[in-house]
Amino acid sequence: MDFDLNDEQRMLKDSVEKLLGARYDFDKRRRISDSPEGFDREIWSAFAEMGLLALPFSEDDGGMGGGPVETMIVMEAFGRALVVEPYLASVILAGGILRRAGSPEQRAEHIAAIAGGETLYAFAHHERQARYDLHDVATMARADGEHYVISGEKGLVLSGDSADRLIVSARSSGNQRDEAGISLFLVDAKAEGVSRRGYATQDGARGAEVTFDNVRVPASALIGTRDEAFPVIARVIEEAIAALCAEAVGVMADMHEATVEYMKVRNQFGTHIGSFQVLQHAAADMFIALEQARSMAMFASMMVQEEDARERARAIAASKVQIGNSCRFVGQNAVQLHGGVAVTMEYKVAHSFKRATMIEKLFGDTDHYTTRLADLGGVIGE
Amino acid sequence: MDFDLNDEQRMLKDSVEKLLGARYDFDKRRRISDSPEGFDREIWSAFAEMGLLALPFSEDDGGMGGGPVETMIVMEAFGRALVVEPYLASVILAGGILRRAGSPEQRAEHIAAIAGGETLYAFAHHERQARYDLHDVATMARADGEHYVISGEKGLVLSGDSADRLIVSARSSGNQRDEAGISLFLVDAKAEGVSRRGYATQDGARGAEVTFDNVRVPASALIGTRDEAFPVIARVIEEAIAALCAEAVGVMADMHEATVEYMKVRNQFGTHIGSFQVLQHAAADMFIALEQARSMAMFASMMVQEEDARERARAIAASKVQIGNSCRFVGQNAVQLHGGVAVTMEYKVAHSFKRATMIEKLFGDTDHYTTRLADLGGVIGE
Amino acid sequence: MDLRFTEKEIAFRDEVRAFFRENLPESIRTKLTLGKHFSRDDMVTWMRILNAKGWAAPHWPVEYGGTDWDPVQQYIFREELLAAPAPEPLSFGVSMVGPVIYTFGNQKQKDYFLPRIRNMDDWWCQGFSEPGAGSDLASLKTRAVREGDHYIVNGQKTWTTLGQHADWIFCLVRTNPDAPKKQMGISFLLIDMKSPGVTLRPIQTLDGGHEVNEIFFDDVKVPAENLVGEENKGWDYAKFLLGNERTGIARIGISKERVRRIRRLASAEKAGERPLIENPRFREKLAALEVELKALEMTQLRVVAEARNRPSDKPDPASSILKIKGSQIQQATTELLLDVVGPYALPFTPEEEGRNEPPIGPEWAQMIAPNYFNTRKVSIYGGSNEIQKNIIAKAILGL
Amino acid sequence: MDLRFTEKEIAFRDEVRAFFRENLPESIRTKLTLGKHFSRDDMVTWMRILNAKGWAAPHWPVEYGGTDWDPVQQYIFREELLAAPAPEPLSFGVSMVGPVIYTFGNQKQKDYFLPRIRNMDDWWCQGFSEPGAGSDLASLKTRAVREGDHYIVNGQKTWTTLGQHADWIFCLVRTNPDAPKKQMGISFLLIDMKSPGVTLRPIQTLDGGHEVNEIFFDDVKVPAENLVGEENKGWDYAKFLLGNERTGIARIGISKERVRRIRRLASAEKAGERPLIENPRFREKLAALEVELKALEMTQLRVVAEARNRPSDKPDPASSILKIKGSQIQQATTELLLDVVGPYALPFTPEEEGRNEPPIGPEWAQMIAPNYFNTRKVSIYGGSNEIQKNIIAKAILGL
Repeated sequence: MDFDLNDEQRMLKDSVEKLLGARYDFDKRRRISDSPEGFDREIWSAFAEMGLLALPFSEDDGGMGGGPVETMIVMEAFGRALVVEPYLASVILAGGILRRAGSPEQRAEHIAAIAGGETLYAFAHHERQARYDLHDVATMARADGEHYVISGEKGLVLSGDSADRLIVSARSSGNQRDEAGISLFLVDAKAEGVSRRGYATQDGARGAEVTFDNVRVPASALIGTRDEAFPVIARVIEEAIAALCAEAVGVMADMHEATVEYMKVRNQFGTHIGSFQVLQHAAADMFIALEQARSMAMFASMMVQEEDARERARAIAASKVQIGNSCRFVGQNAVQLHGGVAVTMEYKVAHSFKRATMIEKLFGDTDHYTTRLADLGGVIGE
Repeated sequence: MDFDLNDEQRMLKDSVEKLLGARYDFDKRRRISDSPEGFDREIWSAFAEMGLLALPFSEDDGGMGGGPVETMIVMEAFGRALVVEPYLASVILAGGILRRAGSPEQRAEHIAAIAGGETLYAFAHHERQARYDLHDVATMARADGEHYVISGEKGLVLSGDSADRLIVSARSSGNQRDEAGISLFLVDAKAEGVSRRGYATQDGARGAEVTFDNVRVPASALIGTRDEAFPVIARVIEEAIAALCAEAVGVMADMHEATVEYMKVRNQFGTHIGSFQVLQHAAADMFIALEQARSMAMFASMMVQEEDARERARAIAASKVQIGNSCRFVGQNAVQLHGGVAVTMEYKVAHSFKRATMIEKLFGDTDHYTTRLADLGGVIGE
Repeated sequence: MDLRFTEKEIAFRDEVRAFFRENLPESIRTKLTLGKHFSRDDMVTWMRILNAKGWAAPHWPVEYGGTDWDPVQQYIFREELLAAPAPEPLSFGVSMVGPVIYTFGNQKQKDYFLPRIRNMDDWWCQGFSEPGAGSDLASLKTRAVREGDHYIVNGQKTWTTLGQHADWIFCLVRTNPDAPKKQMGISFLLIDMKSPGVTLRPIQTLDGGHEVNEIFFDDVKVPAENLVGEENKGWDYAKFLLGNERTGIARIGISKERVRRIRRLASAEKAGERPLIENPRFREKLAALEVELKALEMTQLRVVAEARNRPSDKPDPASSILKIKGSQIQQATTELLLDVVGPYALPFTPEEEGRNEPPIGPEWAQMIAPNYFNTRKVSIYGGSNEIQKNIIAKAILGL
Repeated sequence: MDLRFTEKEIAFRDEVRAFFRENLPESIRTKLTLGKHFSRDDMVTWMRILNAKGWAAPHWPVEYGGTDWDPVQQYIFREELLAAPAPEPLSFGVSMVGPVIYTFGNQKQKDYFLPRIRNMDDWWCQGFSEPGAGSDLASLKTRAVREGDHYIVNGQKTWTTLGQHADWIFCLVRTNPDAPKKQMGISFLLIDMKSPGVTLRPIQTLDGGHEVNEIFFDDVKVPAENLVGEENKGWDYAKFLLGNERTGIARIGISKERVRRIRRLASAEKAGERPLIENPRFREKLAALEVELKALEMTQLRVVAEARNRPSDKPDPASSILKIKGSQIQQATTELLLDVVGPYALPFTPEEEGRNEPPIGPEWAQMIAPNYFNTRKVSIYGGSNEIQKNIIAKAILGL
């Protein structure tokens, strides 16, 4: 057992933090978020140059061969800086699908494109009625000779408005809520029949509603085995959750530090508010919640590699519950301890609080995973 | 709307408090609780003389015609003093059954006996397997000519070891968990076939396991309509819960006052601990929990008279939930703020904490009533 | 002791409820139901409807256009209003400056301002908070220097709610910087927002809305006749005002309306194969919240009933319970709404008048996350919950 | 970074687990599983089994009979022990006075006491707390006056856990009442419990048990050679001792064992027609608690791993997290057990050796309420949770 970073990991951490420290302060982040595209292509290029976009891919696929710990390091730094660039969408989600299910040809072409940073990918999976059920897919893919014809609506496509290529889940057989019968397809975002409506998200990033109206793709657009995409989707969402947990730790750590700093300088009743014991204990409770979350983000990163699907599912569910609880507690208390200033857009903590809140909701909220963990028999084991 | 006590109610409150103040301090209560019978017959006589044992019965039955508010006043005072005498068992439970379902002859005989205080009654209903389900009755009553023959085991008979007469629920038809088919019988505690094993309870009162082995009672022992006792039992338990809510308020108010007083005199780090803001806020939070409980105890007392069974059930469930939550919060914090002394038997707060804990469990715990309230559609209404 | 409403009280409730049902414009009701902001015109329209009925400021003395309702009736009126849901009468006028004027102002001030407040001829805002002060209100720095028949005001106020609509602002200003205690030397001044030297800068709040502002005073000339009461006694009037503010701060009516809305929405929204309201975890969280809300309603009624026996200038310290629990429950209702909406909390659609495009996701989902974010303020403003617990510890528990 | 145990660590865990399985007397295991108290003989028996294996005090230096295990191994040993469940080696000896003696004591003290501690030839108890002091330990009043080659001790100690079994007590005593600070002028003294003038009064705790005592010293003659280290330096040794106490205070193994027990019992206990474990509310409460416990286990492992890089006399302030969360989780497990047992929490059956009657209700239900009551102490003793939060605020956050 070893919690220390190795030399390469420490270098990765340092260089990501240095880049963001130099080029991604709070003002810059606000400007990026308010820009029409909602992210910065120059920063994205810098990520590519640094190898971040190639990080989780195997060296055979032209990647850096990083594992969950490397992703954790990057995502935590992104969380601190509230990075809005489409890393989760393009590298973790779409990249994850390709990495796990893509054919050698698909991997050769698309992983290189993702890693290079010129082409953006997104994962069009979630549908309005599905709520948090990954297997609830109504979008249809009808086989038509050598082609598939895709029709349906995807509501929450993270970073979907700027994506050049979409990976779409669609039902090639079975009923709407069956796990079997789902397939994945690679679709050009500008293909005929694809229409998009981009939107800002509550936390300053971007999403899109994407409608597929008889979109015709060749059979070669199929990723992985027809009808058997569900395990791939579930696995990649688990990886995304582990990444989100790390991001959440960064968001919370930053909020907590900002709060403690604020308590040292903010004066009321003739003294700095950090001298009030009640506020000290609130800051201590936030610290505990943060450290418990950090522990579970590490646990998630460790267990996302576990091959036993049930053990892995327990660990991811437990991690998401802890992260969700900590996000809520740390976020709400950061706002409360800052007082009025934290409910304005001019203070970073407001933005961090919103991101923390949305992380709670992404890919299943605390209630959802508490129930799921109970169904799985808990995480302590025999 | 009027929250004030009328003159008679104020007199009742004053005289109960005066009696307990003079004759039921903490040392006395410990001695009473440690005595073989576990309660004090002289105090019981004093209650009878004051009319407390006749309080909830109609004037026609020789009672005082008091309502839920009068019961609330008495029970709150009992809670403050941690009274262990069998008021709940004899007056509220057994008395409630007789009051609601007894024939004129039964009422004439037994209500007078209860009110006089010479004869003690108990309600033998709960069985091991029933948990919190009032309709789960396995004890059998077999009709045999002009008689019934009762067999079965009752586990938690409050104050059952000293009772002279028992009111027993038994199944005269149907299956173990049917609401229909339950009947009530009056049984002499010394009748052939009745065996008892008395025990102390965690909170310093008494209970008994009672076994009925082919106990033969005449048809005249039947209380109310055969097979139709369930609504009576449910209604009387609702009254008992309303009474317990009031008792809980007394227990909590006493714990809270003791804690605040202790904080004023206990010195640590060169000052009284009540000067520490964190402990001040804990005491404030206890106060809020206490006042919320007091509000719901009043609500329970008001609504226990409501004739709409569903509205009544919602109100009682909601009140028990609030009382349970407040009992736990106030009790745990009273112990924490007292520190070490509160985990010894020498401080009253330890005994109050134990009573508060047991009130949480009696007649259904917080979880049970939260689920029930959800099933009933909540308490806010349309 | 009888905790039920009397028949007279029930009749009153029915009258109020019927009036709101018949007279509240549907467009305003819909906005509130969806958690949206109402416009200046909406507020003026509604205040004039109430004023025509004589209900714009029911808690004022009858001689100033109020009613003779007792505390229970006042409570019923207010809760029915919130549950309608209808906009609360703009508190800066009817609940804050109005009572200060009729209690401490001179006859001329009463005659001029009070009818205009009731009819919303003037929109008032509050100039108490300053950037450096926060909960420590008395440390304010805005200066007013007497020059002949005017004061010259310099300084800055912040968190001025809806100041962008305001005609007038009532301010605490420091008139004697040498007073021995910071609470002394403060005066209560009424300032016309159109005065030269008054500028307003909007503050964008975290929900994306524009509700609060900073206000700057740069050599603003204020006629001395706009001083309320005595110079340097302003802190007393402010305490009086803040005491009034705590009444009804529990906002039980709003929370009840939200609980009903949660139940309605969760009955329609599916989680898996079944409506969310049938999910045990969700429904039990809702039931548990309802218990706390019902308990608070009873506590509020106790405080209201007790108010009959209390001098009206001595606020009940138990009202701190109402503030603490009331804000916690308001916040909890927005959290449960967030649970209902689930992943569709994510899209952010700014509120724009006259927007034609349909929203992303369901219409009812639009404002849920912004409402959650924005409601964090209720445990901060009006004396933070930490301050309220200090009050309980000191004023009630004697610690 | 690799958070999994290495193969070597897994092999070690298996070795420890197998040893406990094979060597822990079944009667002791059963008592612990039922939440009952074990006897003096049980403890002595178990300590001698461990000592024979060389595991009575594994964290001691090898030269004093300890092991060379690293912090991870120490952690594994301890957690396996708690999860067995086996009695913890009596901490007053091996975790408290033992390390003080081998760190600050003289050779004669080491030679005499250390082997006897390991083999439980002496039962030790702790004389720190006094009635007036509580969390403010340094305000202690027990006096020791040097007279020739003896000290004369007068005063009172309290909360002396299992003092009724003790052969020796280690005490903080005031040797210089005129020292400028209360922390100065305190000495660390070892006192034979059989000395004339030592009397013990049991304190009955709220669970009905007898676990703690008051101890009175009335002109007790203590040989000066029983002074540890220097006179008036006792506070330093106490701080050292209390820092050690915080290690492993999370008691994760106990909580894990209880969680498994809860799941087992709730699978057998019916609520309505179905096992309690199928009740959504119950099972989700259990799942939520498991999450906190798992997180704490990971946090504990982080602190343990960090300890490899830390000087052993500088306890990690993050260990305050372990104390706070660990005690909260221990308490939560007893609350869930209370939920499992339901109404059968009510009967009180005092523990008596050799009782023949069957208990009231199920055997497993007997100790559940007493355990719940008694476990309230864990957030009070060893530095209350409030004190721990002060430590976090000051030592970690710099507030």
